Amino acid sequence: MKRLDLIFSERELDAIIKTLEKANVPGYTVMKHATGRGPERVVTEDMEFTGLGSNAHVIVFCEQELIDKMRDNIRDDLSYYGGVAYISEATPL
Amino acid sequence: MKRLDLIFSERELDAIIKTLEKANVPGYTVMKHATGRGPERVVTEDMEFTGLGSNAHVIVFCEQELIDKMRDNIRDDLSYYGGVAYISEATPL
Amino acid sequence: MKRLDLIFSERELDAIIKTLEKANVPGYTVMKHATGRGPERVVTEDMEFTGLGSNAHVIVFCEQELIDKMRDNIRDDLSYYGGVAYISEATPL
Amino acid sequence: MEVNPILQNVLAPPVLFFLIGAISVIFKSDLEIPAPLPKLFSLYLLLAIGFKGGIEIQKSGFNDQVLPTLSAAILMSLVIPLIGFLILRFKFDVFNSAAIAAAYGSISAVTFISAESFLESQKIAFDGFMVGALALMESPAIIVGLLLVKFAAPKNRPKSRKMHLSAILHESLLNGSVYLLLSSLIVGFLTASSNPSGITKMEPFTGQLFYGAECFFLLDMGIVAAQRLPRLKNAGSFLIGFAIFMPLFNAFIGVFVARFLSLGPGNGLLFVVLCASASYLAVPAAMRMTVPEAKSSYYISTTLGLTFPFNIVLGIPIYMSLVKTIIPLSP
Amino acid sequence: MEVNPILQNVLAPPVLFFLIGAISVIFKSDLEIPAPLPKLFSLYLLLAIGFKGGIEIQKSGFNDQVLPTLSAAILMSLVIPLIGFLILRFKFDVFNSAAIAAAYGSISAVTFISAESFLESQKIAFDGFMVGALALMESPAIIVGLLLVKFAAPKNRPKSRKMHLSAILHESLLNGSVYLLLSSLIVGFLTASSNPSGITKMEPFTGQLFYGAECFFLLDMGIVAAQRLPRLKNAGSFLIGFAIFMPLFNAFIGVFVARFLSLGPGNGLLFVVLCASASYLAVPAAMRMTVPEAKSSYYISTTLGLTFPFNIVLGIPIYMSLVKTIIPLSP
Amino acid sequence: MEVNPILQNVLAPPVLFFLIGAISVIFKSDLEIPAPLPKLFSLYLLLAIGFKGGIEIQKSGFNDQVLPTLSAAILMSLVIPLIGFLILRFKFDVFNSAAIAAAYGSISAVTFISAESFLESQKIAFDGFMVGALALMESPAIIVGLLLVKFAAPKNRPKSRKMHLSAILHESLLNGSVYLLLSSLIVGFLTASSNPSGITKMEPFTGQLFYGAECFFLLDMGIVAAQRLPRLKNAGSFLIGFAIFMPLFNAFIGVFVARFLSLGPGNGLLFVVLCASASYLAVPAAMRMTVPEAKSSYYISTTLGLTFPFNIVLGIPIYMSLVKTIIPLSP
Ligand SMILES: Nc1ncnc2c1ncn2[C@@H]1O[C@H](COP(=O)(O)O)[C@@H](O)[C@H]1O
Ligand SMILES: Nc1ncnc2c1ncn2[C@@H]1O[C@H](COP(=O)(O)O)[C@@H](O)[C@H]1O
Ligand SMILES: Nc1ncnc2c1ncn2[C@@H]1O[C@H](COP(=O)(O)O)[C@@H](O)[C@H]1O
Ligand code: NA
Ligand code: NA
Ligand code: NA
Repeated sequence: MKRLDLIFSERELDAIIKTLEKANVPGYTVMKHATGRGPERVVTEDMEFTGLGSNAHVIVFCEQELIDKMRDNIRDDLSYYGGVAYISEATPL
Repeated sequence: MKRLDLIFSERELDAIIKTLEKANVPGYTVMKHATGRGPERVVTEDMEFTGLGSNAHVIVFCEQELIDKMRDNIRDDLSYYGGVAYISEATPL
Repeated sequence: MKRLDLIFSERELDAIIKTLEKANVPGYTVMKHATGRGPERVVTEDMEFTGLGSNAHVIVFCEQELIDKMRDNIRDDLSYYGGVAYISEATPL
Repeated sequence: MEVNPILQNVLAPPVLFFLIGAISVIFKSDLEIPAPLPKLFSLYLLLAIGFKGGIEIQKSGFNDQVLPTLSAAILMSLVIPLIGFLILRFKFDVFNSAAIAAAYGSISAVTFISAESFLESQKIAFDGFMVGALALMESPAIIVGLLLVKFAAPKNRPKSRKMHLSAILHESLLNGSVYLLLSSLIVGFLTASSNPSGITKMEPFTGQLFYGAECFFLLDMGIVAAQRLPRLKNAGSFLIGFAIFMPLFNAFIGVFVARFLSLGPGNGLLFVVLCASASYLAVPAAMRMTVPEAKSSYYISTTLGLTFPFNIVLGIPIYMSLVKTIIPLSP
Repeated sequence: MEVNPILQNVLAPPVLFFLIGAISVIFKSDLEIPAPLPKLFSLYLLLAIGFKGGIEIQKSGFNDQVLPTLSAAILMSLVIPLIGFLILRFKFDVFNSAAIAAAYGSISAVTFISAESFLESQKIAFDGFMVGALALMESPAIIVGLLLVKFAAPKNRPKSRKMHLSAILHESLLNGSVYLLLSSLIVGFLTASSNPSGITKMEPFTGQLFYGAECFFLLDMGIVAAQRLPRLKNAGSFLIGFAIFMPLFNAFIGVFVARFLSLGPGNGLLFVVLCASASYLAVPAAMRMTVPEAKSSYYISTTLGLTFPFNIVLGIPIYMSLVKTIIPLSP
Repeated sequence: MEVNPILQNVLAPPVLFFLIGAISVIFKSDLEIPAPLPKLFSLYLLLAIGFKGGIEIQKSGFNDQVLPTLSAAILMSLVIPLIGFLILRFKFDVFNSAAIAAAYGSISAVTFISAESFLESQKIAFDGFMVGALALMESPAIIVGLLLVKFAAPKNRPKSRKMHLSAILHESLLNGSVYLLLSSLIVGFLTASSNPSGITKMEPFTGQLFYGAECFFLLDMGIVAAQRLPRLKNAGSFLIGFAIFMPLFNAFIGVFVARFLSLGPGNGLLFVVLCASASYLAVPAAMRMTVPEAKSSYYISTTLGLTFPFNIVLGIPIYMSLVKTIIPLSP
């Protein structure tokens, strides 16, 4: 089993969730209000009231093959607005 | 060292923390206000004001043996209200 | 590639970010409003309005060598105010 | 010449803000009221309704109508879930039927407020003790719902989670929104009895601010309702029909009970609205906790996505004409 | 003897709270207004401005000045971004130039409110329909900015993201803050036409509370502005100069247009302030979404970190004397 | 016949809402006021107290009593932590003793407000300049606490964290809640001097809304206090005793100082309450930052879980009778 961590602008959340659903992931978790810095931009808390949008952190536990299926779409989504995606190993309890 | 990720309805938080404390984990971290979708239900933001409760994400860094000790209790808690639990490797800095 | 998870009092956030920036990490993500318990103290939600400060959860995806560079500084920061730091494996998507 | 009451209802700020919220979702605006701001307004409204209700009850005292009306209110919130349960069992299992039925037996405080605002704009009088009916109708439906689960559910529920009477009472009376409404009512009552200057000092917060806060909250409710509505499609047409038919049916029973109680048109409308409205705060919270087998999207999407908007926009004026027809103005 | 108008402006609560916020950052106080509280106040202010504006427009009707003024306002919000774009292109690529220019063509509602407070403290009359100008000036600048990107941008933008006219209209009209302002204006208008008692009941919320809420929000804006300012250093002196020069330049054009429209000093100041102010809500949100190639720190740090404080503290009294000089008091 | 003053105090809305909050925890209701809503109310209360206090000080000017009272207030907040430290050292190390002692030397603004509400309900006059005493008593206790750590602590603290005087002053004066209170006081003062119309416009926000917001905040404080209380068990009976004894002891000293200052019963009570109350905002925040060796659960659970409820519910009326006994009504 794999764990996929996606961090990106919450403005892109709907698109990412669409991608996840299309790949039939068993589930996902969303945590909003994340801030941070990436290679391209700084995301600060005041971005919430200005409507710029802060980051969302999405966690998906799923099989490797699902990740392979989604890879291109996710990269597409993230390449345009920025964001990162990392995979690690995870075992169900 | 292991990392245990638990994601479940915040309504179950007290029960889970009890389970963790009973196993004498060295510590835990709780992040509330998570939303998401699982095999059984969708958790959205409006669940906060309706009192349904959104999800909590709990992280525990501990030894494998503690996890073995808690496994059944945690599975019990999660089986009733839903939620997921995953283990991965982690090394202290 | 590594994933570094830091959990500590948000009061220490500026110091930690300074440490990260000095090491030229490619980026980092901050999630505030985390609560929890560690070997030394309990952090609860009421700490937000009392000004005690709840915890911040910082995630950094970076190379091992950067982590080696930061190790001492981060340990310093965490030793004084408390907090935990764990490393795990991560592969870019 | 009488203006169309539905149009008149729709042109009041609370309903307009509700529609604005709903339309923003339909047109995919990114207007958003982030958590926990809706919670702030919902806590505020419960506190203020309770507080003002407590004052009114203390002021008006217990006249002839109070006791029969409150008893009838409790009765309705016991009977409606039973009827609802029987209907829902045609399509759903015990868990889902009990949870949905409980929601329709209980009440929606914001629907009640909207009916009060409607009455005020129509200059029709009503009594403060009706808030007592509101407060008393929240819990019984929860109790009935949980008892239905306890006795009708398959016997293979996990033992550790067996529903004891104490747990049922706990969920129905100490549920956050029930507790806040009831205790604020007591605070209002005690303040009115022993500390009248406290009322004056609370008035700007619980009184003057109320209407605006109601509008702001309804803006959010419009957003939530419109987001919920499409999810009802998965629930099927039976449930969609139920979400419209049940309030109308309950209103119909309610108006005859109101007539029997000789309520005036103002109290009558409020009574009918209590019967017709469905809970999206107290009941879902209690059911999620005690009946996790029921799909929360069923009971929350029906009440929030369909019944609530229906009542706010169309129901209240419809019930008003029902009341005017069935309850003779001079009995 | 006339007191220094800048000092007088600075000694009003809203500006004082703004300064307090800014000073807290400079002195590294840990004063913080956590999210989403600033959002609460910003939503509230937009709702209240719109609602009150709608009432005023309905009340005052459409006199001779309304249509020319609103047309001129829209024209200004179309022209200013074009001028800004030409200036910015000396230093920045198409994406950044268009995004920054759009921000300066659009408006800042809080700057507008501050100008109204200033006028009230100076006892200078102004008309409610100016809120209409405020509402109408938000979107056109966004449209111009996006059209500039559409036609002037290098042709290698990813296809899937091509900007269709519908997307442009969507971003400019259904942007959360534009939508809330416009629709609250409509609610205000409808309420004033058909339900005057609704106005009275909203007054404590949208009227009486307004000034205090403005102060609280400005406290946060002071914190945000002072946190943003240092980041402008990376943007370079060209942009820093632009953030001060552009509002002054726009004010200068604006005051002559106001004179041409024969606006009185009150409406004149508001018109000038609309031209001089820059958007940190609607435009940045729209640009982040549709022109991610532009660096958000450029357009948000200039407007929030420099132009906004400048306008609030120094700009408004400066524009007032400009208005008094250029617009003859009795035409 | 005089009604029992404790009962009368308890039957006021703020105390009732506090009790409701506490009871909800005892009965395990899931009533919750999620973060950051309590922060909103705490920021609001500090801003409003400061603003109103600044106006009062400007209005009343500096009469004979002001300077001696303010000086005595500062003195008390320097002396009390020293006494507390000596007592606490019997059981605790330097770090914990200093941190707890500082909390008891400083003040609780909400306790102060509650005393004001109590006086108003009893129709006993008091002066606006007492808010000055409130503001001035926050920082000195922090300074004393940090100096105690600096000079009495074991010498093996990490070098990088050595406490310089500048850091001590920074923590004591620029701490978020100290800063907001002090600066709002200045804003109030400046507004009253130069812009009286600003006061009228702020009044609905800082004045009329205050009592209700206080109630809402106390509802949350009741929840927090009742959640904190059980954790005191781990702290041991010495600390539990200290949390009740110390306010009484401080009140006792305070009432004699008040008598010496010839304060009337209203100002006298406020002075005593300032001495008796303990900080759960400014001091804990400062101590967490600068003395991480101290257990935050010690200083926050005593002040929030025991001293605060004690003062709010029982303390204020007890201190009132103390004041009435010790301070002769007509000196
Ligand atoms: N190396 C990293 N580690 C952790 N988070 C990152 C990293 N790089 C980027 N991020 C997150 O991804 C967001 C988007 O980055 P960007 O691609 O620069 O727009 C940032 O705001 C961070 O929250
Ligand atoms: N495969 C998954 N990956 C990430 N989060 C999940 C996954 N499945 C479930 N969750 C989370 O666990 C919660 C409970 O799921 P459920 O068991 O369907 O009630 C969901 O709301 C998600 O937040
Ligand atoms: N074993 C652990 N697993 C997860 N989080 C931890 C653990 N230990 C400590 N923490 C987090 O780190 C914070 C600081 O702990 P402490 O070092 O006790 O001050 C706690 O409040 C927890 O949120
Ligand atoms: Na009902
Ligand atoms: Na402009
Ligand atoms: Na004290």
